[in-house]
Amino acid sequence: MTLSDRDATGLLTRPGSFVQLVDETGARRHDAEFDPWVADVDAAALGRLYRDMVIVRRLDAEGVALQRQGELGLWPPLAGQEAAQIGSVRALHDDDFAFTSYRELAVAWARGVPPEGLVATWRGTASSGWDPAAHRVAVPQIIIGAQALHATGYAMGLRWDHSDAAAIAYFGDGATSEGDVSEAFVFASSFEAPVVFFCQNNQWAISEPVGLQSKQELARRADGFAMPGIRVDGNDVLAVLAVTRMALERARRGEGPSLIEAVTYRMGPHTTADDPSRYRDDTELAAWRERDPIARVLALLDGLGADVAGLERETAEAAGRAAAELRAACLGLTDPPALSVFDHVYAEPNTHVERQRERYARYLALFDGTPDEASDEHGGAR
Amino acid sequence: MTLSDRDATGLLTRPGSFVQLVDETGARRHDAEFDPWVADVDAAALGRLYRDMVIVRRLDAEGVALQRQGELGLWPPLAGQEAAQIGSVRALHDDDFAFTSYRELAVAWARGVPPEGLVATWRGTASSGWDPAAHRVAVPQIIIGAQALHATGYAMGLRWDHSDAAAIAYFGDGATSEGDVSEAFVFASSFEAPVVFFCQNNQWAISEPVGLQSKQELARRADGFAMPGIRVDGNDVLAVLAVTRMALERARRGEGPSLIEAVTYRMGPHTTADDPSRYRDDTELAAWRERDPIARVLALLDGLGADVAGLERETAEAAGRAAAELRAACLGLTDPPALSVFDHVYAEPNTHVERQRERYARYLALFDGTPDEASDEHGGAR
Amino acid sequence: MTTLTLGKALNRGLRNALAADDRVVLMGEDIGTLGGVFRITDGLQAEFGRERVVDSPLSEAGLIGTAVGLAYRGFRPVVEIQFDGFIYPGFDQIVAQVAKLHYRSRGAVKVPITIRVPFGGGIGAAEHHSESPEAYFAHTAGLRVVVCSNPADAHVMIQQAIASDDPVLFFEPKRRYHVKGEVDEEASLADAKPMGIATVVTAGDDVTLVTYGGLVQTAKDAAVAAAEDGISIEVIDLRSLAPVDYPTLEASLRRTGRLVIAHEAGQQGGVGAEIAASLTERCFDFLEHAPVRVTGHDIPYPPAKLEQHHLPDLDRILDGVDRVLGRANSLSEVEA
Amino acid sequence: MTTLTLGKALNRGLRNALAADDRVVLMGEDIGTLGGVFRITDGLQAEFGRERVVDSPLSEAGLIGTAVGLAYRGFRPVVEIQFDGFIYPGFDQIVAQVAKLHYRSRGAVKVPITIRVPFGGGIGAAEHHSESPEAYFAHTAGLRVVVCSNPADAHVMIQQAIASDDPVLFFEPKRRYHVKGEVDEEASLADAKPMGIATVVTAGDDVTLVTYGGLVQTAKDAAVAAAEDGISIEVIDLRSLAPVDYPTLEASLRRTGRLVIAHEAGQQGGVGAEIAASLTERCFDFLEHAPVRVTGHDIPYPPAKLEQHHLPDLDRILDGVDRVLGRANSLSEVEA
Ligand SMILES: Cc1ncc(C[n+]2csc(CCOP(=O)(O)OP(=O)(O)O)c2C)c(N)n1
Ligand SMILES: Cc1ncc(C[n+]2csc(CCOP(=O)(O)OP(=O)(O)O)c2C)c(N)n1
Ligand SMILES: [Mg+2]
Ligand SMILES: [Mg+2]
Repeated sequence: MTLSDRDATGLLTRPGSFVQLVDETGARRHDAEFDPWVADVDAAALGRLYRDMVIVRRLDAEGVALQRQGELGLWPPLAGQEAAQIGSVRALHDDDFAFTSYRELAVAWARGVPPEGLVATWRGTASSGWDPAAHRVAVPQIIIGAQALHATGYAMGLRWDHSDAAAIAYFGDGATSEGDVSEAFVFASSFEAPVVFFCQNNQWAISEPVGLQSKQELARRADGFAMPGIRVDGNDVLAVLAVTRMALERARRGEGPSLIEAVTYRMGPHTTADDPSRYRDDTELAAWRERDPIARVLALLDGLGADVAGLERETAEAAGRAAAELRAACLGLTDPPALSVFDHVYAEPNTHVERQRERYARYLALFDGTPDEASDEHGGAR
Repeated sequence: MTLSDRDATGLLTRPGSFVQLVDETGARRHDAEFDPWVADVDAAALGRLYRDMVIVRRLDAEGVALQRQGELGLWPPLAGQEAAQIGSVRALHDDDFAFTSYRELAVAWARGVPPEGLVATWRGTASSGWDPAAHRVAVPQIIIGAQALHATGYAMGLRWDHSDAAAIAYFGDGATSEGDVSEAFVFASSFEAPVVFFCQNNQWAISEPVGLQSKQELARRADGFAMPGIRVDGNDVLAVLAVTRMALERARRGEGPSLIEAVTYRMGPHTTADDPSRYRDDTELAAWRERDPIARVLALLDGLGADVAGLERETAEAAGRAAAELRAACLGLTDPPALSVFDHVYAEPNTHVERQRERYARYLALFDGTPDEASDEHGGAR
Repeated sequence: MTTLTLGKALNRGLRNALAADDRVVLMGEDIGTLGGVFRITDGLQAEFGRERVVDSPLSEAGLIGTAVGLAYRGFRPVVEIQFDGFIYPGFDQIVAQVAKLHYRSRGAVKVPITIRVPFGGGIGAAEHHSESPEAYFAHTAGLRVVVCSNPADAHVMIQQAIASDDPVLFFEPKRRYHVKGEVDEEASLADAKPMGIATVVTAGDDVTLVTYGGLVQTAKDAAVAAAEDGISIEVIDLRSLAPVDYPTLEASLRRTGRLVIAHEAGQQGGVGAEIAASLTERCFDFLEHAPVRVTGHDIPYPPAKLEQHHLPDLDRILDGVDRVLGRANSLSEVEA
Repeated sequence: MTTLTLGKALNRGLRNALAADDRVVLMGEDIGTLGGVFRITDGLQAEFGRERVVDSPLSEAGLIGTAVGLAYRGFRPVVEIQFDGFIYPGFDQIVAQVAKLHYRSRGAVKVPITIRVPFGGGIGAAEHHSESPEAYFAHTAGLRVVVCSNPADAHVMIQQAIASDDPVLFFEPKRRYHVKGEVDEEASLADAKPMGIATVVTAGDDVTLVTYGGLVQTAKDAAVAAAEDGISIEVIDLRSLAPVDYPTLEASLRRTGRLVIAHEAGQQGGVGAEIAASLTERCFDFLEHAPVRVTGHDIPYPPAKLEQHHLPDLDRILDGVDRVLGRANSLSEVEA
């Protein structure tokens, strides 16, 4: 079976020239340019990156399970992309702001979003799981590519505010075809906005291989927009950390945007509603399993003489606890009150919505004499 | 006065490295790569290119005059861009198809659009001046960048039809910021569509200097979309002819799209409604006058020993005749019949539009007993 | 007659269209190998090849804009928009190009583009996956807007839309994709009822209940429920939103004098507003009560667990019927 | 009181907004050095600098999308769309992002974005320069839609729109930019009439004539003309299209029993449809005649020389008044 042979260019699926600091076997590859950016990452720090990745992988598996059990409506797995997401989010400063798509579970988690926040939208109890200002992570974006412009606008504001924070925009390989992403490049470049465009090239946009979106390495898109573009092994958490730090520092120094292409792989389906066996070969998956982002960090730590067994044990426990918390939080999310559908349509009083709310309350009252529950301005997941 | 200092990058307004076959003084510069593409262009052919440019400049001036005299509602002058437009349109085969913006008077004219067609839309008597199929030029596009996608779609169709024709999309420097143009690059590249993207970088998008749209040479946008990009002296008709021929041949050979950036200058206002003194210096204009696209061809011909005086005389007469024809055609365009507002809304019968037409006819009949003129399915300019 | 789901009926209709005219091309995201996220194009790429059933890059403006170029070249592109909420990036190309090109070119360029849009809610989906954007297009001169509600119609109407020389926005009620019905696959298109004509799906005398898409079945159920109360509802499936088949609606309303219009889209400026206003103009002297609209609220589509409080359902439609009949209803005190 | 054109009144209003709140930023194509193609932002970049009055790259989605990001950062962006017909490339960002973000974030993110749109015809312009797209936005939950019609309102309403924590589509009747009127520049915003309230601009008893933007003056002229015929028209300037100020409209219609609505946009699904339907619901027992709509035809905007056959004018409005009064009119035979 040769699925999608025409479009999946070898160039893009067979990782070649990219920044790599830890190879598939866990060997440390030295790189004069990028080593300094992770000079502070000792074994303990590596252990924390490992721990992050294991926990988000476990949370992701729990999300899939909850969906399979009917507790969530949908789940977009991140499995395979742990290094890309953890490496980049751990490069952020606290006051940096992330604009993500729907798949960046690890980003939200690492920014401290509580478990119920991670599942509320997939459970369908709320339109968003957290207050963006509290975690410096925007409401996740489903409209492909739209958030690239939001990150750019936010970064323009950072510049006008003389802030030394930066913004980061996460999007996929497929998203690079949407006009919004190119327009974000234009605006960011023109206004020298402190924004890092972080493209997770996970090889697939649902059933479409990246070769259908681009016959060229995505990082090379940057040059034409007067930005540096960097291609990094997205399954190497250390390399991702290094390049993201570098790009963020560039942004902070007022030198403008850059584009990172993290070459990685979506190990699971697009979402739990997807069936990848319809469009891709098992052999491809098998090849990418060899490049697992977590295994290689463990191998590296082993080589460094760390207590790998202890780390594995402790991490597995932490991951198990996190998963249990996620499950409990999920099951604890009850349906929001009926009239909360009218909350927050507008920030200011609005005669039209108020009239509809009042009428719908009367309608509900036909059934039980009172609206089912009082409206809650802060309705939804709590 | 230093207008627009921040945004007008020297890189882009001071022409540097680009393909040039005839310099500002009219000297022929030899170029091993591009000379072969114009090996057939002898003095007679050069004379025809010269003639084309003089005529369209004269037609353009007549358009401006007609607008100033109240005969046209608006006119977007092409002055300064004659070489870019003539050099490229003369590279087309008869069955190639051009998709233009509003400024490509020379393209429409060179493709045989009759004088009334060139002015009808600006006079406001018709929504379009010609039948696209008859001249292989689409209805000119005002929505910036939209036509790049149309050209791409047309070219995808050419490929699927195994045709050896190509499409060309004309757009400006400002247009490169619109998502549609980047999306056109994506589709063209992905489908290896035989389309040439011809960007006239005339340095300005109304009052905005090209540096606001891009900090990078526009031709370099191509590489990130897996296309070749070529920067050409847009005021050198021979160089433009050469690069466009090369790009078209590439397309015909099935090797896909390419991007040409023709570096040129809009000598006049954006349109007759614009006042460029509000945003640009006379010195800039003066510098570009030195690079006039027409003068240098005459100088080259002179150097080749052609009868320049005779050519000038004959051409001036031809241009005068063309201008007179344009004026006569313009003044001959009468207002279309009232009920023709309802023509062609749909290709098939439509009850709703028919009802509105009938009712409006009754309304008109209130005034003079009958609708003012019979509806004309082919209404408008004739 | 074959029993097919609505989704399969569309698939067969598309297949017929591809087979009948080699200028028909299908384009969309994931429509090839995958057969579309709803499998509406399942198997068609395998049968007709990659140049007739085209997986496109991820860009809706790109999809529609290239379809315009293909129309210039004489193709009849059928574009799939993956979900209702993803049509907006293509809005400019639809409104400024697709809708206007025939007019702008004074009839020289035909634009036989069909834009298929799975639409509406009721499937517990995430945001942007349950929108009802049809009113935007019904307000756009130059477009035709049709909506199928059952397998038989879906099968015929998709072929009619593709055969039409006008651009057609073709809405498919995604929550009905899996519902089965009888389809006459042999029937000739030439004899079929034109897609612009509405269908009286349940005859009745007391109230005219007009709807389309996913709510047609709900309206039929409402008619059955009302009948038990002795109320006779005539249910009309609009099928075409632009133009609307007013003769059929008028004939009904002149008899019943009472109009209820239901749709999932918000009320403000929804299709129901136009129909209420137009039928009031046309039938004023026959009206016993102001037309009543039963619609989604004017809110962004709510999270899945709240959608049942947004979407009109059988009870809400019956409440609307009570209102138009002056029977006790949710607004009795308010409107008394 | 100062005498200002509508355009200048907007300019002064924008200036006040920039001076009052340093989170207000103006963004648009050509709004800086040039002062906008209509000069509405004339002089503001010189006064407030390039980071408060921002010339943007040529991209409407970019403009609006970056405005959303700026709102996340606490700015109050005011975006100029150069002409009505160029708003569609930004439609997705408006409908899917601007309109929904406050709801989606459960009130956490305010979106105080004002989108200024010079709109409408009557200036003999080329295609795409005379559109009336307001109904698209009035149908979009989460947006407020307002329209100014005179210098005094323009001056106050633009400041109110910018001060509003909701996103506002602010329509400016471009053919009225040069018309002068009295503006009280000293008046406090706090005391000003809210932008959501309609204005009775001419009192009358026989017919309620509702309109907005460029047609308000035409409606006033129609009232004067009708008065000579002994017909007393009450002209209401809607000002806000979403939400609509129904109390003011109802009060008038209950007295007159006859409603005419006029707008330049097409009839099908235009704002007039919603108002006709809603007022029929609210005032059915008071209506002497079906509401009459006098609108642009449902056609793409025609070439300049034909626009007078598209746009409602004084005579067409008076014909509508005759219809609603049952006097001899263009449709007398048809509707008899
Ligand atoms: C504007 C828009 N069009 C289509 C979709 C449907 N869709 C959801 S995810 C997806 C693929 C995205 O691929 P990519 O950008 O590579 O991100 P990934 O899912 O691989 O993380 C598509 C087409 C959408 N959400 N938004
Ligand atoms: C979508 C859209 N936005 C804005 C405009 C208004 N507009 C007309 S021409 C123009 C500048 C175009 O510049 P460029 O692409 O460089 O072409 P040029 O006019 O220089 O030939 C602008 C902003 C438009 N026509 N369409
Ligand atoms: Mg992907
Ligand atoms: Mg330009």
